[in-house]
Amino acid sequence: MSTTDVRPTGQPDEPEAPTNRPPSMHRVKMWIRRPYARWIMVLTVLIGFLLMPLAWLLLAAMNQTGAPASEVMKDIEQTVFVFTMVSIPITAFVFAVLVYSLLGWKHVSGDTPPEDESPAIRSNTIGVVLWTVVSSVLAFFLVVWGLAELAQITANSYGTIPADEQPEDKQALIVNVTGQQWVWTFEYPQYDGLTTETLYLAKDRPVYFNVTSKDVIHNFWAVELGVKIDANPGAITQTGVTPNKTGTFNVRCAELCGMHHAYMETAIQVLEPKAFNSWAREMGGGKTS
Amino acid sequence: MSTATATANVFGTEVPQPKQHGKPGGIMRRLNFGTGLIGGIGLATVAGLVTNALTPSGASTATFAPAAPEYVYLAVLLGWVIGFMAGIGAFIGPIRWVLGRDLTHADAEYMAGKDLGWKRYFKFTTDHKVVGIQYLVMTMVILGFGGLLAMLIRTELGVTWAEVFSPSFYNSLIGTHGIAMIIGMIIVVMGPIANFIVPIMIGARDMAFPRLNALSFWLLFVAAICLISSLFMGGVQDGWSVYYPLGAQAPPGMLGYQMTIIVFALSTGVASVNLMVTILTMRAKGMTWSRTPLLVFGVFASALMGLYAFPFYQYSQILALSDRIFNTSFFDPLEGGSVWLYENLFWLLGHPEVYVIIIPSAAVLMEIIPVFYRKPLFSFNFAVAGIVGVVALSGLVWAHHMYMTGWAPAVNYPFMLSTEMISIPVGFLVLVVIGTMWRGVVWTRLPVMAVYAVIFNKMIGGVTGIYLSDVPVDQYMHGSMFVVAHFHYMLMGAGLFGAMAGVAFYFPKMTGRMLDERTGSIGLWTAFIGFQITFGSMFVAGLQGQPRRVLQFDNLFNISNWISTIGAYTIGIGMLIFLGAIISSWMYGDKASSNPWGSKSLEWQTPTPVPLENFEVLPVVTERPYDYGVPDPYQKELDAVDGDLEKVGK
Amino acid sequence: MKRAFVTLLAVVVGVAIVAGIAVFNSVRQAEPPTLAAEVSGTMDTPQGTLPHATLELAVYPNSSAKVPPPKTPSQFSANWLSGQPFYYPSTSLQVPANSAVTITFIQYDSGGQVYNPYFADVHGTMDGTMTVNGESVTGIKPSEVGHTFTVHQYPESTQPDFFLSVPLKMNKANAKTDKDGYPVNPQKIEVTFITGDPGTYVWNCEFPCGDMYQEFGGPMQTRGWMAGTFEVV
Amino acid sequence: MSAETQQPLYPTTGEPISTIARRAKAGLWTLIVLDVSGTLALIISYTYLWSLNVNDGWAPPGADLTYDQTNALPAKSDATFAVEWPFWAILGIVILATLAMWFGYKEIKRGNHAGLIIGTGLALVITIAGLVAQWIQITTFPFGSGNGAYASAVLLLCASNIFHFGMLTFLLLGIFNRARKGLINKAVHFQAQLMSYWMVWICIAFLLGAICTTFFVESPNTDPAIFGSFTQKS
Repeated sequence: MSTTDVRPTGQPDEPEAPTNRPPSMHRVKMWIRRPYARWIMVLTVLIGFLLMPLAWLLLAAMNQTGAPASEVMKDIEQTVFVFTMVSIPITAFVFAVLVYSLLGWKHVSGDTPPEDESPAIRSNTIGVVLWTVVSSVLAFFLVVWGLAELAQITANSYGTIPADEQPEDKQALIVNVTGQQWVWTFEYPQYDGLTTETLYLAKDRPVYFNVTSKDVIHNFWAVELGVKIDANPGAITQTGVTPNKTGTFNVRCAELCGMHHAYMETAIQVLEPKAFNSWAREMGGGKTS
Repeated sequence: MSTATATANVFGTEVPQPKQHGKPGGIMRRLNFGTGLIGGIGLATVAGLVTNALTPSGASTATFAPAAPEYVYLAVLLGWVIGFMAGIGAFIGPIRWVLGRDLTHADAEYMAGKDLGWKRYFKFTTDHKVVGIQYLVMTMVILGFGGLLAMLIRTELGVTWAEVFSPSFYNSLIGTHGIAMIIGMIIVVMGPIANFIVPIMIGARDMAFPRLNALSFWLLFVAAICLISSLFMGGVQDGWSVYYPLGAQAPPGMLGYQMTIIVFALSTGVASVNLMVTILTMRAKGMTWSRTPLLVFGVFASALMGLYAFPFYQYSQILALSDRIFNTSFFDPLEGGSVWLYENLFWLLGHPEVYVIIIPSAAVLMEIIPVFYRKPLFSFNFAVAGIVGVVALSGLVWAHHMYMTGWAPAVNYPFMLSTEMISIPVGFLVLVVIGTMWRGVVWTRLPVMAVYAVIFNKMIGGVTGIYLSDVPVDQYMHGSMFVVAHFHYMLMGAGLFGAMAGVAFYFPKMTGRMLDERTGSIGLWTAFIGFQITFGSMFVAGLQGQPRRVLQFDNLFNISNWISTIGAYTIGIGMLIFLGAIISSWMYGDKASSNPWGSKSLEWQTPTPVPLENFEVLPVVTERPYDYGVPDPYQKELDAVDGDLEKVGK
Repeated sequence: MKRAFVTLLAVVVGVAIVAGIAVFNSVRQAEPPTLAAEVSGTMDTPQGTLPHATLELAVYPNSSAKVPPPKTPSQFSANWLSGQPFYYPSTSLQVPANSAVTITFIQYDSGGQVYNPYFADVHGTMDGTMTVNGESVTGIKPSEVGHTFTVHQYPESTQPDFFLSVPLKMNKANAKTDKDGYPVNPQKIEVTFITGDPGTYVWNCEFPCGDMYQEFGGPMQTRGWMAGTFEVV
Repeated sequence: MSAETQQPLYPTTGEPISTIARRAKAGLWTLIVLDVSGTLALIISYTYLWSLNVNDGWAPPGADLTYDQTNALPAKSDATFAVEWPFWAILGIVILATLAMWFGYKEIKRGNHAGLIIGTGLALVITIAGLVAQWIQITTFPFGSGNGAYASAVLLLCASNIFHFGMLTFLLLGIFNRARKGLINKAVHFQAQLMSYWMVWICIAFLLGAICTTFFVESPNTDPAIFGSFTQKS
């Protein structure tokens, strides 16, 4: 449909309204009566619902190899879900306007510039204010949510304790992760320095990583546990997690580290605590310190 | 006191001239691209041979590498850069200044390429229109080169059952692709459109510093050659953000990268100075800031960010170079250097640079949309506010690339804040676009259709950017294919498609011919569809957990990578078609009138082809830009409506 | 018409360039020729009697009249890899699946301290040991490593994990050398391990024997020198 | 160029000199921003490494120098830190040159052409002297390029000083020569003015360097993470 058959009603496109302005609620009502306004709203809702499944599809993709295997990973996926939901309305609105401006409002073609017939709308206070408020509120929400989540994840993963301090949790397992071109090695100081090239963890037992590198920057990424931290030469970075699922998961290097970067992968075996201890013993790890 | 005897008639006024040394142009008459090549190759060869002779056989550098290739390659690069610039006459200007032989008007006109025909494109020509065209061609060459590498990368990733290339070569592919594309994208708007259009748009006769203008282009050319040469010396094997100490393990090709960046940053700095001064001091009479078109704002903002950001990048490479050659230890943790120092210096450029790319192409859209909707730009001040907001925040967000480096976990909180705040000014720009579309009658031509593609991509890029700006989510996404897909949506989907729209829009003014609409559209939309396929499935690969910059991966990721590769080939075809449209229209296109789009902006009021001095008499601006459209149809019934509205209200 | 033709030309030429460069490079970047272990008889192992294959590799500190340098992927890299150590005759290895494989290393290079003591021990061999010049050991001093032969995971979840790391003892710096500069009686290391189902893996040296930062550049990051592929077929 | 015309025209484009001057001044400010960013990059590097002291390598004792034989600049003694006063001496030289330049500029504003020539000539000579002094300093450091972050940072700061000196020499040569030829005169003196502004910034750049090399010497981080070995940390 075109703008010509629109019954002229209230005029929210005027920057400053005349003195004898009608009640604003009423103006909004009349504005909504305009066909294009309704159509865009309908389209927005429609597109919004079309986009909604994405929220689950994203998680489905993330969960293909057994994630979430820890609280941290749960938090991450929750955040992804919420952010998708939050960003759908505004995206849907923009897409709706794009679609409608192509199909709904008039369009002309031809080689010569057409006559001016569009309304000279230089601004629209209501629209601008509305947009600013909405986008600011959304951004503010994202920030607040993000900060809260970050604080929680930091708590779940021991955050960053000064290198020379013990983790508060004495039961916590300590693993010294060494990145080196192009093999990971994991040292268990509590099991008199037992070292492996596959990461073994105990279910529901907090683990605390001291990550460093012998040569270049690597990135220690325990995919399904949602743990990621750079392994920097000349520094020790710390993170931690509590696996809550037994099974085999992946460690990948997520920072380009030379020719065999792609091959710098290994497995995580999360065992039941008993199985873990017996494994450590038979590997010559001795008793738990 | 040199008493000026001769005078010259400059735009109607008799201007006393200094002494004319020889023919107009002096020695510049003999210098051109050819002499540049001779100088560059000659000096490079000499320097290389001398260094080779001076390096004792079997000598090794401080890091045990064979010394000869390192030093010889460095000498060759330096020889090439200096020799070429000398050969093409870049140093004549400063020398003349020292000698006190100022240019006469005749000299200046010769150097601006007056009556030189096609030759002026192969000289140190100062006319901004010539530089614009040179940039246009150079941009297409660089982007084509980067696209070629992209095709090779996708081939490797698509062939999941074997290694097509050796890992080292694959790594140098991704590194070179990255930096080539970044360079190409930085200049794709700031080069052709900003140089060619902006001076005319603000009613100036040329840039503020014409010789700097030529300098910036030829420096870029020299840098591009350095980059390509590095591929033959082992390439840039460490990604475009050459992190240290990995970069300290690279073969000599790294020298090529470092030289490229040092020279390119110089070129960008010079160009930024030139553009900013032009915009600040040379706007036509009456062109107040509120009457300045938005492209000018965009270009100014971009130049400003480039101005303060690029030196950090340049110095990070200078330090790295001295690490490599003099064995200093800025980025060498063994000897007290810090890897985080490099990351900070690098991203201090790295993030503003993203907006250096995005803002101009967004501003081009702001130029296009009003013309094709015959509607004033929606809320001009809001658009300006958006640009200003982005510039203001651009310098405060760099560490969001370093969430996972653990360099200072406490600062993740503020940087997360600033990063998510930047979505507000970017949102302003989106509002301005859709607000201008609102109730408009669209004239469906190629440039404005491209705008739809850009907005679509920008929304997706922006939303995925929100995930990445969030530290917890980044803990999963960082360094994965998701990031790659995200910034391709921003840089390519928003940046490059916007630039294509701009080229299509300004093509008639720049070349005097219309861009072939049908072929162009086919190319654009093919590329667009391929783009969605490629990076849509790359998002999936990233979510599944595929790290970036890997050439072999778990076959869990096979399907998404196959789809990606198919899409990538589609993009390649589409881009080639668009390129073909540009070339063919340039050769055989229909002649364009001086103002084919019926735009009211200043640059379209000049005749096509634009005369050397742009305007015989400098124009005076008396009205706001984008003065299109008719009064709002509702306006007339206003009072009546309000009248009975009141009754209804009771 | 002319325009359409030019466009078509651009597309064709573009595709041709891409394809040409891709083919050219994939040929130029080809791996060194495959070196397959030959099967000879059987061997009794904890997993029962398995076919037995043997493979012989040498590690040279540098090329010489006697030993040509490896054919490197890029003709240019000869410039900056000259005088670097390399595995000989090839780095693309191939061993039979589900069998006992014995690799014999002849180590001509000197050495020193390895960064990570983990790689001074033997990992992944049949009984966790190797034979150095006849005597069976489970590891050597971290300060006496010449090179290591470390096979590790290829990022495929569908193939069995495989990890093998063998430290190759260094030669004393003052060892007696022949006219090519190689020790007259080099270190002879022998390891036997059992391969599982077919799979593709990569291997590289974990001892810093290259150049540049941490001596891990140059040959360490070039296939055909100190790194390669390890195929179980 | 005649002094009696009120507003002389720029021969190349025929615009009044005041316009050209405005343009050049804007250009100078942007150039200063460019150079500030660059210098800041060096200052940041210095202070950042100083604060971190990675692997205890900020200023390792001269005895155990790594790779010192192959260094481009080998160490001369095993002193780890440079002497402080030369930095300030060189800063003083630059300030002198700047004062001379300002003197010349003020003189030509008053119309005293001889004063301009004296001022710029003096500035030129002093700058060349500074260049020599800087060269002597950089070649007589006790440490080589290979020992420690401190050595690297100081050497690069001095290198940037040399770069600045070289640029000053070139520019002052031009200014002096043009002053001699009368191309800089009472009516057209903006180049002298901009030169003085530029030299003020150069003084600040040198001052920043001198402050770093004087007040940030011993690293505050006395217990840095020891590279590679980390078992004792748990």
